[in-house]
Amino acid sequence: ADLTVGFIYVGPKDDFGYNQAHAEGAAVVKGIEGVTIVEEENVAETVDVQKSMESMINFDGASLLFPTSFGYFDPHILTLAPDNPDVRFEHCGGLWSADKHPANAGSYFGYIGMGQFLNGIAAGHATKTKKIGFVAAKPIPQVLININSFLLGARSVDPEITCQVIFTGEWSLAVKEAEAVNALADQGVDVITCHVDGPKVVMETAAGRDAFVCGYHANQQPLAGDKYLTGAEWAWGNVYTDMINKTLAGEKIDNFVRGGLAEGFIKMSPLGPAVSDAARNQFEATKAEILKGDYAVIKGPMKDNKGNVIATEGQSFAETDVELESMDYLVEGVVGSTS
Amino acid sequence: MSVDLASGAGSETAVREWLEKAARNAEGFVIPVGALVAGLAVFGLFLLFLGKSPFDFYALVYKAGFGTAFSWENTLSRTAPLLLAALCVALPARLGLVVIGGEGAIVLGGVAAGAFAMFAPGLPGPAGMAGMALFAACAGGIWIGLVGALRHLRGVNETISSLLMAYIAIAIMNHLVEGPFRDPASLNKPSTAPLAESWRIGSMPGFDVHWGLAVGVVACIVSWVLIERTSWGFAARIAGGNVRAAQIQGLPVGWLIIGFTALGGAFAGIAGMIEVAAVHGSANGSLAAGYGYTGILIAFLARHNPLAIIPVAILLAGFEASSGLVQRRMDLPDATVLVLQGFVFVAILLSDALYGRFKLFQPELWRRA
Amino acid sequence: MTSGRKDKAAIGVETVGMTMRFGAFTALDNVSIKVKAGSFHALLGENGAGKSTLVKCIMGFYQPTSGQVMIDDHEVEIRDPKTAHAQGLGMVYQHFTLVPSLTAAENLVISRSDAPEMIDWRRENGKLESFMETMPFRVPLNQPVNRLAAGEKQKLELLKQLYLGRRFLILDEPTSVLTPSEADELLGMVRGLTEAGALTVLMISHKFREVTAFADDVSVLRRGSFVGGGKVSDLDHAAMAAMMIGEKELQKTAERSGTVGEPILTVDKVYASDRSGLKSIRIEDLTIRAGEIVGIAGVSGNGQMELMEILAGQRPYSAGEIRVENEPFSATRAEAREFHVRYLPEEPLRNACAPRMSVTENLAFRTFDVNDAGKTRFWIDRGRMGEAASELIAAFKVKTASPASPIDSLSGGNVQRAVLARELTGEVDLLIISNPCFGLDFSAVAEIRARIMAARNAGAAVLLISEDLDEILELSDRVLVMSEGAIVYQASIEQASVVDIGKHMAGHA
Amino acid sequence: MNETDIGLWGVPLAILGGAIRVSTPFLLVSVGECLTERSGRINLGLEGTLVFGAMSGYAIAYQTGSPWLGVIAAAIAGAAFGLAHGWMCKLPRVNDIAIGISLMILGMGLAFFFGKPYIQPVAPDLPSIPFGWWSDLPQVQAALRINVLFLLAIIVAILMARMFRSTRIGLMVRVVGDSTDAARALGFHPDRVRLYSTAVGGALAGVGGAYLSLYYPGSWNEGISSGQGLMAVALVIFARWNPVSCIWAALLFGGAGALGPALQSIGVTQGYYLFYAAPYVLTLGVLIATSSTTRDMAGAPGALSITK
Ligand SMILES: Nc1ncnc2c1ncn2[C@@H]1O[C@H](COP(=O)(O)OP(=O)(O)OP(=O)(O)O)[C@@H](O)[C@H]1O
Ligand SMILES: Nc1ncnc2c1ncn2[C@@H]1O[C@H](COP(=O)(O)OP(=O)(O)OP(=O)(O)O)[C@@H](O)[C@H]1O
Ligand SMILES: [Mg+2]
Ligand SMILES: [Mg+2]
Repeated sequence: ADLTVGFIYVGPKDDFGYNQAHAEGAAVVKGIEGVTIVEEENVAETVDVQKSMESMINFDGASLLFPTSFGYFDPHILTLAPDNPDVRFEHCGGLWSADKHPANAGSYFGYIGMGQFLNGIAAGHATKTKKIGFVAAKPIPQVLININSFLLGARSVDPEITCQVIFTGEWSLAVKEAEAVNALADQGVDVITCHVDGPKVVMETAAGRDAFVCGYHANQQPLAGDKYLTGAEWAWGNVYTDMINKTLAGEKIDNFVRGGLAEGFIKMSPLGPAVSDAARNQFEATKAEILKGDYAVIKGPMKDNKGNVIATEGQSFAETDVELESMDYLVEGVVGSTS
Repeated sequence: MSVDLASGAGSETAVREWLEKAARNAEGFVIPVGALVAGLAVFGLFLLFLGKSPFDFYALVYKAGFGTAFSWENTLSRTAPLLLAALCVALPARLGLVVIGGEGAIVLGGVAAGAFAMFAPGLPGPAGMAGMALFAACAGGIWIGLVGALRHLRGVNETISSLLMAYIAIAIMNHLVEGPFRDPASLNKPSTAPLAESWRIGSMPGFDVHWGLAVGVVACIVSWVLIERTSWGFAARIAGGNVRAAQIQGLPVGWLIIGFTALGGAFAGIAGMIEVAAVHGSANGSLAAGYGYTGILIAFLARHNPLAIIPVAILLAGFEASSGLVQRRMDLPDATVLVLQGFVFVAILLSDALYGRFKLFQPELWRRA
Repeated sequence: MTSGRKDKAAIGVETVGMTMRFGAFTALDNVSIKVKAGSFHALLGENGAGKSTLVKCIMGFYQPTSGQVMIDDHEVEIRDPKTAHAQGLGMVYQHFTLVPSLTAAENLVISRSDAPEMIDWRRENGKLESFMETMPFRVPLNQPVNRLAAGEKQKLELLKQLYLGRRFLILDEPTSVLTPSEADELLGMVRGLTEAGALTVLMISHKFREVTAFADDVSVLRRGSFVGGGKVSDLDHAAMAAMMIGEKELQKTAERSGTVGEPILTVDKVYASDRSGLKSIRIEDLTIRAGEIVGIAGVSGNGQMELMEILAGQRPYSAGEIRVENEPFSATRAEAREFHVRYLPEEPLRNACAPRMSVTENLAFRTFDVNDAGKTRFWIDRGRMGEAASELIAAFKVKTASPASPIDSLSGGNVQRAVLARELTGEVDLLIISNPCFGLDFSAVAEIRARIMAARNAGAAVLLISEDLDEILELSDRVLVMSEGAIVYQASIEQASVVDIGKHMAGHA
Repeated sequence: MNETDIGLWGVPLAILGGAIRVSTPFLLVSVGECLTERSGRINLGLEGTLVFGAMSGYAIAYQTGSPWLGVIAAAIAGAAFGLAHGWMCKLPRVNDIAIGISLMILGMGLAFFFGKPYIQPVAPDLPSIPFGWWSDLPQVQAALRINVLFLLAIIVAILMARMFRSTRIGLMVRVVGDSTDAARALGFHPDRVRLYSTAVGGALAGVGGAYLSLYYPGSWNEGISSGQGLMAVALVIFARWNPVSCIWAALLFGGAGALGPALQSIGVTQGYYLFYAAPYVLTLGVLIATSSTTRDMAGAPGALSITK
């Protein structure tokens, strides 16, 4: 049974970031016997993506689609799925729910907040000014969870640490990202990470300002050299291999797939030379904890940075908690606001 | 040029008249089409040079853009917003204004439609659609009308002000959909509240292209009639031809400028509303998809003739529709279609230089024949 | 200045069998004229006779279809204007060729073919000053040319040619924008240079008075052919006119008739600023009655253009009131239609036409939005537009290849006719005119003046702004002089004295 | 670590540093376009030229290991686009605005097409001069780490202003830009002058692109330009066709662009989209304040299609 699988990316496949992570995953599954991979990059979250998906279905006979950008889900996948019952739409990052969404659509995502937590630990040890920084695109849950995890990781080293966040407003905006890094560095921030589609500019600019960096999406060590502490990377190859093998075997893919470090959905970049032994020990120990599962970063007592209680004493939100996927706060210690 | 040859075949003068008329009309058709072919040929050489087969390439472009029913649906779906975006350039151009900020009107039109849905939910479908269209047209119309007003009242160059205002409009749109107008349920893609199903614009019967296409075509026809057949359009052409002459004729130049810019902006605003109601289902950042900028090119290629906008927009949309297949089948980057467009547009615009160069098209030749 | 002839002597120029075709149209047909070294030669001809074409061939702007230019009896090939300049040929054009945004000094320096790569302005200004010392008149050197009045620009054009050391100068209607005394001064000076043997002049002119007063010889073109010429002293005005127009009959200026009626236009204490924003326009009191022509004389650049713009609603004014037939008037289309107000601005192609629109469409500017009953209409009627245009083209003898041609392909005179045709049909109560005959030949001038007079006799109030004093004296019932943005002199035509007018125009009264 | 904590002072400093960092491409493009427009042409395609310059500069710098060769390559590529624009626009009836827009598409298309293999590699950066050596504050040092191209752009702008005033070539460009007929009457070749002016304008835009990819932000990707080329064309009108004013316009625009990130870095994050619109709002405001209907637009080249 031959299977044609389509991948659609919102930006270039080699952006050192979000799209590259997915494209690397697609490259892994290219080798599977009987599977044809078709790819399209730079597809906007408009009617474009609907037509790209239809085109893959009509012209290439694709029956499994991975439209990878957040914005592809609602309304684009939701428009097409009912009309193409024989095609499986697997979307990255969405919140598929059985009562609202078609059965031939599904969503998968990884608990990369854990990776940012580990980044935070490395950052907490590396910072001298006790100020770390985060360059973010937009204040959406997936970003907020990363920012919060990054700070909480650092605070697990030293509760004095604060994290300054700058929103650029766009997923890919090179000059503004560079300006954000410079503004952070001017404020004395000395460890920086980010959540934008292509972290290349942030990494290079931050390293140029002599700040340490933590990677995101993919391994950016070649961009920052010794300044690279570690990074939270996607490991989509595992996820895609699994889903495709299931399809080939005629099994059903779960509609709602989640996984973290333990499940091999995400991984950490190798620690850089600047990471101290103390940091390394705490990093590895925490990683081991996380690998056991059900690790909670948000746990009481905890307030957001406006003083509202987000978790009472004893309350904790494990990584698997779906509630986290609608996060709308920044925790205490993050300088910035969600709007 | 659908003249019945048979009826005049008997008399020689009829043939001559026909030839004369054909010659008069053919130039404006043959030259751009010839240029299109030339542009395609040049791009073919470019591909050959890169070791790719131009024949495969054009076969794919044809297949993906125009070859099947799905291809036409693909092309025409992309055409819809472009028609209205191009009018936002073509209408002010009749007054001699170069407005390049239609994108701003599109995004604000979309936001206005989304906002209307937020503030007046529960209206029946048709009323909802009409309300959204009205809001969107007002938002776009006021925005670009402001460009015209600044031009008229303060002498602010409309090209630069419209460009600046497009950036400002996008910032406002982002601010609103991620701030005050955000539906809290829209998690990772901040948007306004989703439209009720009855407010959504659906497909035309038997054809998976939404009604926005029909709206765009009608808007082009209405614009053409307005410019060519009404006294307002005539007055606008005078003002576009020479402001001083229009002023000395007592024509309300200011109102014409404001009116035509506002009308162009209203069309662009409706394009935004259609994107919301037919494609996205709510207003969000994806409204800034660059249709406004593509519209500039279309309007210039169509020489600001609203009817010519229709085929030009279809051609352009067809190219874009083929982008994916070309990427997948020929292992060419997605930018290939951008390069193709560049070559073709340059060729078509260059062909302006050829008008009047060919004896074949001079009616006198055929009169004497 | 690369020519071998380094001496400062005038040169003679001759055209031999010059023929120029534009497509099927023959603009020049085997024209041979001879301009002797050191002479002042006049070239006459009706509008479109081919004068400009001939001199453009001499200057290398056009390559003649056949024919030859001889300089001092040597054949020379003039490929482009540069070659002509190198031979010492220069031209002052009917339209200004100065660069508007450059200062006078910059215009002068850049026009030199040996302009230095690096310009040392201190040195150049010094040299320019000393050159100006030797000239009979001067212009401000450090003002951008677009701030200069038309008269000053024309002087600068001439100064430029002299500064460039030209020894054969073509003047294409050089005095159209000058006052008579300025013209006399200028031409007198030019004549002096020819008499001194330093300069040869070929002047295109429609003014017989100037030809008689200053020229030695004359050549006449008609429809592209040379039809005669000779020594000016041997020819009188009638003979020259006969050569120019052939058998045609001249339109006579109509007699004055009718009586002066009610005030039509009153301008009361209207103040505005001028185009540069530096000076102000102050019209204290201006009244024009039905059946009279009020002429406003003045050197250009003294606010006449702005007055026209104020009356036409193109320039806002800060105070005062304009009334027509005793109603407030703000020059809207509806008001202009109701009160039958018509405008004839100067340079009609620039001010009253849409150059790229067709003659038919331009002729319809005033009426496209009304139907036969005078009610406004929304839909335009292209059929009626075409018919009306054909009638007007025939009635006013507008020469055009086709009514569908763009109006900018017409000659200046025919554009003027087309605009007159548009504005003078129907009932006219108030006619506001500026320089209606600028650059037109005398038969066209006579025809246009007759039409203006006819409008007056039919009871129209006419405001005539003109830089041509002869025109004002010929047409007006009352003469006003404008200077420095205000009306400084007023007299009925019987009482007006040319001396007083001149003094007030010159600004020292 | 308090000695490096400058708190609120970070904002003006970030604006200063941002103005210098961000303004350079605006400055290079607008000074080049200033020359082009002064000659009577408008080249709206500079966005495409800029992007192609960024790509070609990056590619050559990567291939050769020398960022300077990259800058030269970008200049040559930009000049080629300028020549193409200039050559096409001299054909009769060809519209310079429309050609500009289609060349923008072509330039971006070619840059993306040939630029794919260079998104990943890391090319050497252009060097900068540490004018902040006198200060102990790393922030000041960073703000005053000034790239050579910025200085070059300032020098070019000043020289160009001088050229317009007191060289034959400068006057010739102004003549051609003011009145085609007058230029012909003076024996100049307007098309040729415009061709070269457009080529030089294109070359400067190409260098502006190289600044983006080789210095700041210093990498090549398809989103490297966020409309700098288009905005720079607008800034020329804003600067009233005066090269020296282009410097102020570009600095103002760049500085205003740094406001948003700087304010967020000190915790002012509410409504950040609106801060990001600051450069556009500011430019528009100044434009409205300085325009007038009754006065002529000072400095507008008479032969420029867009101001007619
Ligand atoms: N470039 C051209 N193309 C076509 N016809 C032309 C061109 N230039 C001149 N003509 C024709 O040649 C004829 C002579 O024109 P020319 O300008 O020489 O007249 P003129 O004697 O200078 O008239 P005027 O007194 O009005 O200045 C005109 O009738 C005109 O139609
Ligand atoms: N593009 C064109 N196509 C055809 N004919 C043209 C074109 N441009 C100019 N002409 C002709 O060239 C002639 C010269 O134009 P110009 O404006 O100098 O008129 P003119 O000779 O000065 O006539 P007038 O004295 O009536 O103003 C005109 O008669 C006009 O018909
Ligand atoms: Mg003439
Ligand atoms: Mg004339």
